[in-house]
Amino acid sequence: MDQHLVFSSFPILSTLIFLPLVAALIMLFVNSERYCKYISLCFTSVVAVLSLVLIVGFDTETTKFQFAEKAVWISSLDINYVVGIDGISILLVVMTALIMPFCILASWSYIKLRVKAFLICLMVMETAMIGVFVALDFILFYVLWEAMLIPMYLIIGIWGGPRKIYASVKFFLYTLAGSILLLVAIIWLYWQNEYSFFIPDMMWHHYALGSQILVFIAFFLAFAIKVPMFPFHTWLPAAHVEAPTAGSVILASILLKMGTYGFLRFALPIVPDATYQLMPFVLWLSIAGIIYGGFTALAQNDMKKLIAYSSVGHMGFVTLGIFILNKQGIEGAILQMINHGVTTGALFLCVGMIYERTHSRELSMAAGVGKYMPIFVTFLTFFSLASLGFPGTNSFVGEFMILAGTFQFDIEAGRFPWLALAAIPGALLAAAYMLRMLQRIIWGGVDNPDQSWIKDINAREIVILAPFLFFVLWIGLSPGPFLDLIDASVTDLLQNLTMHRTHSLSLNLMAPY
Amino acid sequence: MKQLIDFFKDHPTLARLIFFGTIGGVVIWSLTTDTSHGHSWVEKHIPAFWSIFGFISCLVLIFFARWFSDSGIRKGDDYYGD
Amino acid sequence: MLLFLPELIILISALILFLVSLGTPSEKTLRNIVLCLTGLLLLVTLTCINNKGTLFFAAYQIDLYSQLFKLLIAAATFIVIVFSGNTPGIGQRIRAEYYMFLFTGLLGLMMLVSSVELLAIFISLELSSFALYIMVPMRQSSGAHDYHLESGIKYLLFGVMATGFMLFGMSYLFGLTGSTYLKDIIPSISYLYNQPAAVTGIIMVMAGFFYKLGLFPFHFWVPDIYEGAANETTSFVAAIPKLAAVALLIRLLAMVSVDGQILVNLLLLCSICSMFYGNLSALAQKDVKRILGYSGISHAGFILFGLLTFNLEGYSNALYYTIGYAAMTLTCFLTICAATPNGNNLKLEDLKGLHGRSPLLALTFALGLFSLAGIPPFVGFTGKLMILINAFKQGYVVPVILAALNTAIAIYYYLSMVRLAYCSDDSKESVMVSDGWSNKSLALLLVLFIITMGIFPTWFLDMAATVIGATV
Amino acid sequence: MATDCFFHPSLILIAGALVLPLIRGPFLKPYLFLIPLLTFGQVVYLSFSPGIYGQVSFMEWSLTFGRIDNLSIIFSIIMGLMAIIGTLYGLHVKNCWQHFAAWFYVAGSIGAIYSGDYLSLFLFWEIMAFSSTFLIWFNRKDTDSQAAGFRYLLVHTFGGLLLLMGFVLRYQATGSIEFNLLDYENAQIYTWLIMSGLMLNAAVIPLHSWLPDAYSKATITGSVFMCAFTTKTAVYTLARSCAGFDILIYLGVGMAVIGIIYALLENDIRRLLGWEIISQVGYMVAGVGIGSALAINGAAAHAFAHILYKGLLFMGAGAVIYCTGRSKLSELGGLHTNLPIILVFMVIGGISVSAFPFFSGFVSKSMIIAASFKAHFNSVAFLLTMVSAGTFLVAGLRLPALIFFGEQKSDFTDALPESKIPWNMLLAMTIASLLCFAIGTYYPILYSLLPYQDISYQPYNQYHLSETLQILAFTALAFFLFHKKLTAVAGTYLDIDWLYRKGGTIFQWLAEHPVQWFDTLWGKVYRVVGLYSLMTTAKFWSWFDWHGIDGLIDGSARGVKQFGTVIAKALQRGQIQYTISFTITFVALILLAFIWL
Repeated sequence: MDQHLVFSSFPILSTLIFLPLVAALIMLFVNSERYCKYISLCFTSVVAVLSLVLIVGFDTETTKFQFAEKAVWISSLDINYVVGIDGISILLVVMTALIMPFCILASWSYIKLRVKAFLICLMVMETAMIGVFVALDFILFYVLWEAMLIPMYLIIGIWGGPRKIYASVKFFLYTLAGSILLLVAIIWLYWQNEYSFFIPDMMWHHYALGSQILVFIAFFLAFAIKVPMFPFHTWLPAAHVEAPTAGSVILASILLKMGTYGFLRFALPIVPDATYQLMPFVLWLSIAGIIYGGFTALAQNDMKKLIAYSSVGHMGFVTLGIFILNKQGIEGAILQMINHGVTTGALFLCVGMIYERTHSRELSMAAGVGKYMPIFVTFLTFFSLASLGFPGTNSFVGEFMILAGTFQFDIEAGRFPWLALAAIPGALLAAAYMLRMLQRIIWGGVDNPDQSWIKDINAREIVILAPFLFFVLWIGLSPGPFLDLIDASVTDLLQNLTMHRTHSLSLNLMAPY
Repeated sequence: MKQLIDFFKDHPTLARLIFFGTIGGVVIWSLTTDTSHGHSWVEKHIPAFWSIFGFISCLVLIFFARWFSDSGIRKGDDYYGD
Repeated sequence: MLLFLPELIILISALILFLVSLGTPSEKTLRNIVLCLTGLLLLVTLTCINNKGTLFFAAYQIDLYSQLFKLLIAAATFIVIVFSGNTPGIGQRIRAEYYMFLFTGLLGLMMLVSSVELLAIFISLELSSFALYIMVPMRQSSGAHDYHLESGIKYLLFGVMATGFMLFGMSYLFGLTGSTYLKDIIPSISYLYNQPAAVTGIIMVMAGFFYKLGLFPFHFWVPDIYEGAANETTSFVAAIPKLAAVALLIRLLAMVSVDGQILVNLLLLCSICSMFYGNLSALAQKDVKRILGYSGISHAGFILFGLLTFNLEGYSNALYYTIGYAAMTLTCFLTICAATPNGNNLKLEDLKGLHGRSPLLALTFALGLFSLAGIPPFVGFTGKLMILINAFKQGYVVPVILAALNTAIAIYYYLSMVRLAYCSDDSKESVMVSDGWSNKSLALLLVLFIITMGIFPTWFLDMAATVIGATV
Repeated sequence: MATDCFFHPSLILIAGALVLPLIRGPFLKPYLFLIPLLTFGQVVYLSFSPGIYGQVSFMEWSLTFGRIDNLSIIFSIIMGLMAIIGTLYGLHVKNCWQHFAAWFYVAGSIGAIYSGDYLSLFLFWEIMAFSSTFLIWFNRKDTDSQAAGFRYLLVHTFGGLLLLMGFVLRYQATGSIEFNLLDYENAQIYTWLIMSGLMLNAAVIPLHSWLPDAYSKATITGSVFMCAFTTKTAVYTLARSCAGFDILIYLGVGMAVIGIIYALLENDIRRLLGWEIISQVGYMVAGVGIGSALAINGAAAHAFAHILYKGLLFMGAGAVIYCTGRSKLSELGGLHTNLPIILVFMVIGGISVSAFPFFSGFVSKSMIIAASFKAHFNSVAFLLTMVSAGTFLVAGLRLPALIFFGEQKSDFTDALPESKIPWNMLLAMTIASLLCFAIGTYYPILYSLLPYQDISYQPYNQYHLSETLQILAFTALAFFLFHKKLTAVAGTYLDIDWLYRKGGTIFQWLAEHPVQWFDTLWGKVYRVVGLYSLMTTAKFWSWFDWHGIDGLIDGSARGVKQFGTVIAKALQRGQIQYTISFTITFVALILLAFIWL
């Protein structure tokens, strides 16, 4: 086990995981809602700052898991508390840590009822989310993966919109149903690997192709629902629309990434042959998702729904990038995961700000607020352009890398680049629905509702949005530093993938399962 | 200068005399020139070749230009409709 | 004498309560007496935990295994007594008698876990059953429903039928092996697997325990009795007899080894059917107790599934799961009892807005339900995980997948209860919730227990393994 | 004399131009004088130390901003000189933006001459095009100047695009952006593209017609700048990259002939001079086409001389227009009494261009003709000689005759007297005249600057003098005999620009009628088919999402629930007789299953 890990002298990952939990415990005994807000803000900020230590101390040369920690958990089953990060997870961990303080700030005045409980839910969420990205023991992963559902369920169910019950139950059932088979797959892998749940141990084994395909299907159901990939996406619009702003941001920015993270971390290394076998289906589903998401987003009048469907399209790009299995594609996909987190998170924050003022998410109600909210629409414009992949913004870099990778994939396979061409209408549709929304919000039509009473965003809200804009432009103009972090791990992943593919195919293609 | 021009204007015969005298002088001088430096056969063998050439050139240019102008190339002043 | 001390205490308690029932004790006096007696019982079982020995011509075995179960039974009873408060579901007049029968039933269950001989098993089982037959209809009639009498009859008839099966099976076993002692039966029966009579005998003996545990196909009484009996009685029935039944089932399953593949398959079928039956039927229910009844059926299926691996790990997992199940069920019933101070049944819509009326109870209820649903990091998840892992090791791939599917189905009705407790704000009639300090602290204790057991299962598993290893 | 520290003279002009708007009052004129002088000084200073300077690497390319060799030295010096004269001529102009544009224009020209690669060449090329456009636009007096400016800009943008395409293609093919002699033997499409781009600026036929059009519309001072820089810079670039391209000889001769024919007809002074530029540049282009050392020397020398005398002529013409407000020959005439000094300058310019002995044209033009004889292009030589006769006919005789002699065709009472002409204009013309004379007389000044120093050429020999004098004399004779044929007739003379001027109206008609119709139709189609169907498709998928996919999933969930209800209802009837019977049935089934299995 230890050959995969680089231990650190200070248990920084555990600190990141458990600090929010400590905050939640402290808040249990604090009665003042105001103090609760400050406590949670304070703790999440500390976590955010601490997460930057990971970036500073990250070794971009090694492909091992860094900042690792290990402790025995359930000895009889060899379940351990093992955590560590590599190039694939580091950006996600840092993004999670950085976004949380803004979620709390965004809820500062949005949440009026039972603030303390809300904040506790957020804290528990943070623990689980960071934990999912750093867990190296499959049971630990699964526990945190599922445990996340409860606070998220409560966030949507208690503080959500009018159809919150439907949305929250749907969210819960959908994602849980997806992951049930994941558990079976985990146990199967445990059984196959001499009773070890250690994730790196499970990778690059030459399981029989038939079993690999079954495991892949289990993985796929769990992760595709989480991503969400077409046609497993219908929980997303419901959940997004009803969730409070912070919930939407967490859903869009972090929870969706867990699906794609799962593909990268588990599906590719553990069942490489099945990945190669089933790759075409996943790719075409991704394409379908890109186009389908674009079309449905275009038809929405509810801003949150629009952004939710756009997420389906954007995440389609990410899965496309992952499953073309080349370097550009995967690096683009990882970058796009971050990009989507930043831009879509910011867009949800923007919609939340409108909602706080007009108490409606309808486009028609928000039509023409640009006149009264110039600062706000400036931000909104940037984020919308970023979302549609305008050159110079972060999504452009990611989508470009993915499309370039797709072209390369087609060309290397020696055929006409159908796949890449098929993805392009999605990019056009993205421009269509984003600009449609932007046009409505900024100018509206002739029959705009009277909005002269609306005030532009205040300093707190600017403080929330500005860092997002900073990252939009930073990644858009100079993605190099981000790519450096992930490069070694992705290269290693692909090397292993090609190496183990040839072996196992020749050995196991005929093996019965 | 003005006076000089007016003087010649008043004495056109004198002006003409000087003009043709100069031309005659140039032609006569040309007959004395060594044409062996000429580039082509015509220069070497036709006396006062460049005089003839110059005169014919001018005629060609002038009449071609006139013909060209009258052939329809000349349009009204506001042809392009200022 | 010391070996029999816990049972003796119960006997004495029952006598005391009989004497009390002759007078007209005040509500408070009676409650204090009962609390004292149960507390005493708990203490005594705790001190007797290391007793070892046999009684009644070796028909009654006292070892760590039995003492542990006795401790669990005593603890669960204590919890039920505490949270049932002044038992509003039972008429003031007959409350003392009710407690007397409760202790009698308890005596039967305590004896059951120690019995290693067929007749002793039969007697203790009947003792516990008869007490419960009487307890079920002892509900205070409130006019709104008269199910309690009907369900009492149902319980009785059903129990009699199950007992009939069991007696029949016992006679088979005795006929085949010539002994009523388990320690004699088990070695001799292993040569007789090809004889239908032996298998029939085993199955029929097990029927009695299936009945106690509420396993398919002896489960039909469960929802009706859960719904019909008083909340306190249901809490008792839901948790405590199951502990005893599992204890005996583990002893009995030693009769069935893996060699009896057909028998195993049949049991597996029962277990899977229980899960599906329980979970699917629960989807359609409106009464919380009834839902929990159905959920109990499916959980019983899970416990059996754990037992069917026939190894030490499987038994200890099943034991772990049973303890966890008892804790989770009690957590839920605590909420039910607290939320119905008038002793009525709890309808689903009564849960509306619970989080506003009593945040702590709502949280307890939600966590208990999530745990039952098998969401990490609670004991329900860990227990299921252990059982599934172990089953996988035995190669039960398809049953594992079916069990996993069941988890997904079950989520819905658990979640719908949480949903009502949390997500609906409007509660038309707000029933008062009695959350005194005892309930609050008990709730916290149970939640902590569920979480601790879920996150740190090692100690519990080791203990279960040690205990069972010493016996089987 | 090493110049380790290369300072680009264009930077002086650009910096000077940028500071210019801040300069006010009494400092303005000295400043206007100082900057071109500094530039010229820097150019001369650099010419002492040829070499490659100012190499900058930009992305993957290495740019060269300072290639100083024999060819670029002569051109840069005359550009610097002309900058001084031109600025001096325009010193009285109040609008500082004119100077601003002019200086940028000159900076572009010098920059282009110094560039050693296509990328920086293109940069300066475009600076020239854009800044010179402003010199046309600043002419507020002529209403057509705006349109002319746009035409000029469009044509030059087109030329720039040709050049850009050319060198990009060349970069793709060869991987080099070096600006050097192109390979004529293996000419590729990019060779022709580059050549066409350069030719457009040199006003080579058929890409010439922008020149008379634009130069006649520019401001008075602007046209003085324009006549010098664009075409001569282009000649330099052609000499650099297309020397020895045969096709240029024929194009050059064609330019010379057509230019002079139009000049013979033209009515507008500056258009006439513009046509004459085309004619004269034709010599240079032909020289470049011949490509021999003598021919290149000739082209360079002629460019040098040409800038001066043509500048002088434009300055003179500008002075006439300045005073009279008229630019049509048909409206002028008999001005020798009003503007005698201008007459002198114009005549000096005219006889310079006509290659009178002792004037600058004589020492430069003959070099090209001699080169063509030497290269055995005899017909070329004869045609060029013929054009030289025509040049005298036009610039030496027709132009002065029609402006200064004959009848006064208009009333000039409102015209400014000569004394009102600003001193700086006169000074500039004086300097230019003196230089014309100086070069013609002390020709070694010019010859020492020529690119190929090992070629000796002696213009002043008896034969050449006699030849020139004969031609001039008989040209004068012909003019004397046929001057009636050369009177100015008011009118517009059609040219290639008809294609895009008249063609423009056709295009506009096309745009207004069929295209607009199509556009409207397309708009409708877009709205109906595109937008409507797009939104309908979108709405359909949205509907499908809720009712199809979501319905399926919710439906399956509901189905499971329904199934549960059925089970509960069927089996869990709550009646003891049924339940017991069910139990027994199940037990029996299990036992039977066991027995049968």
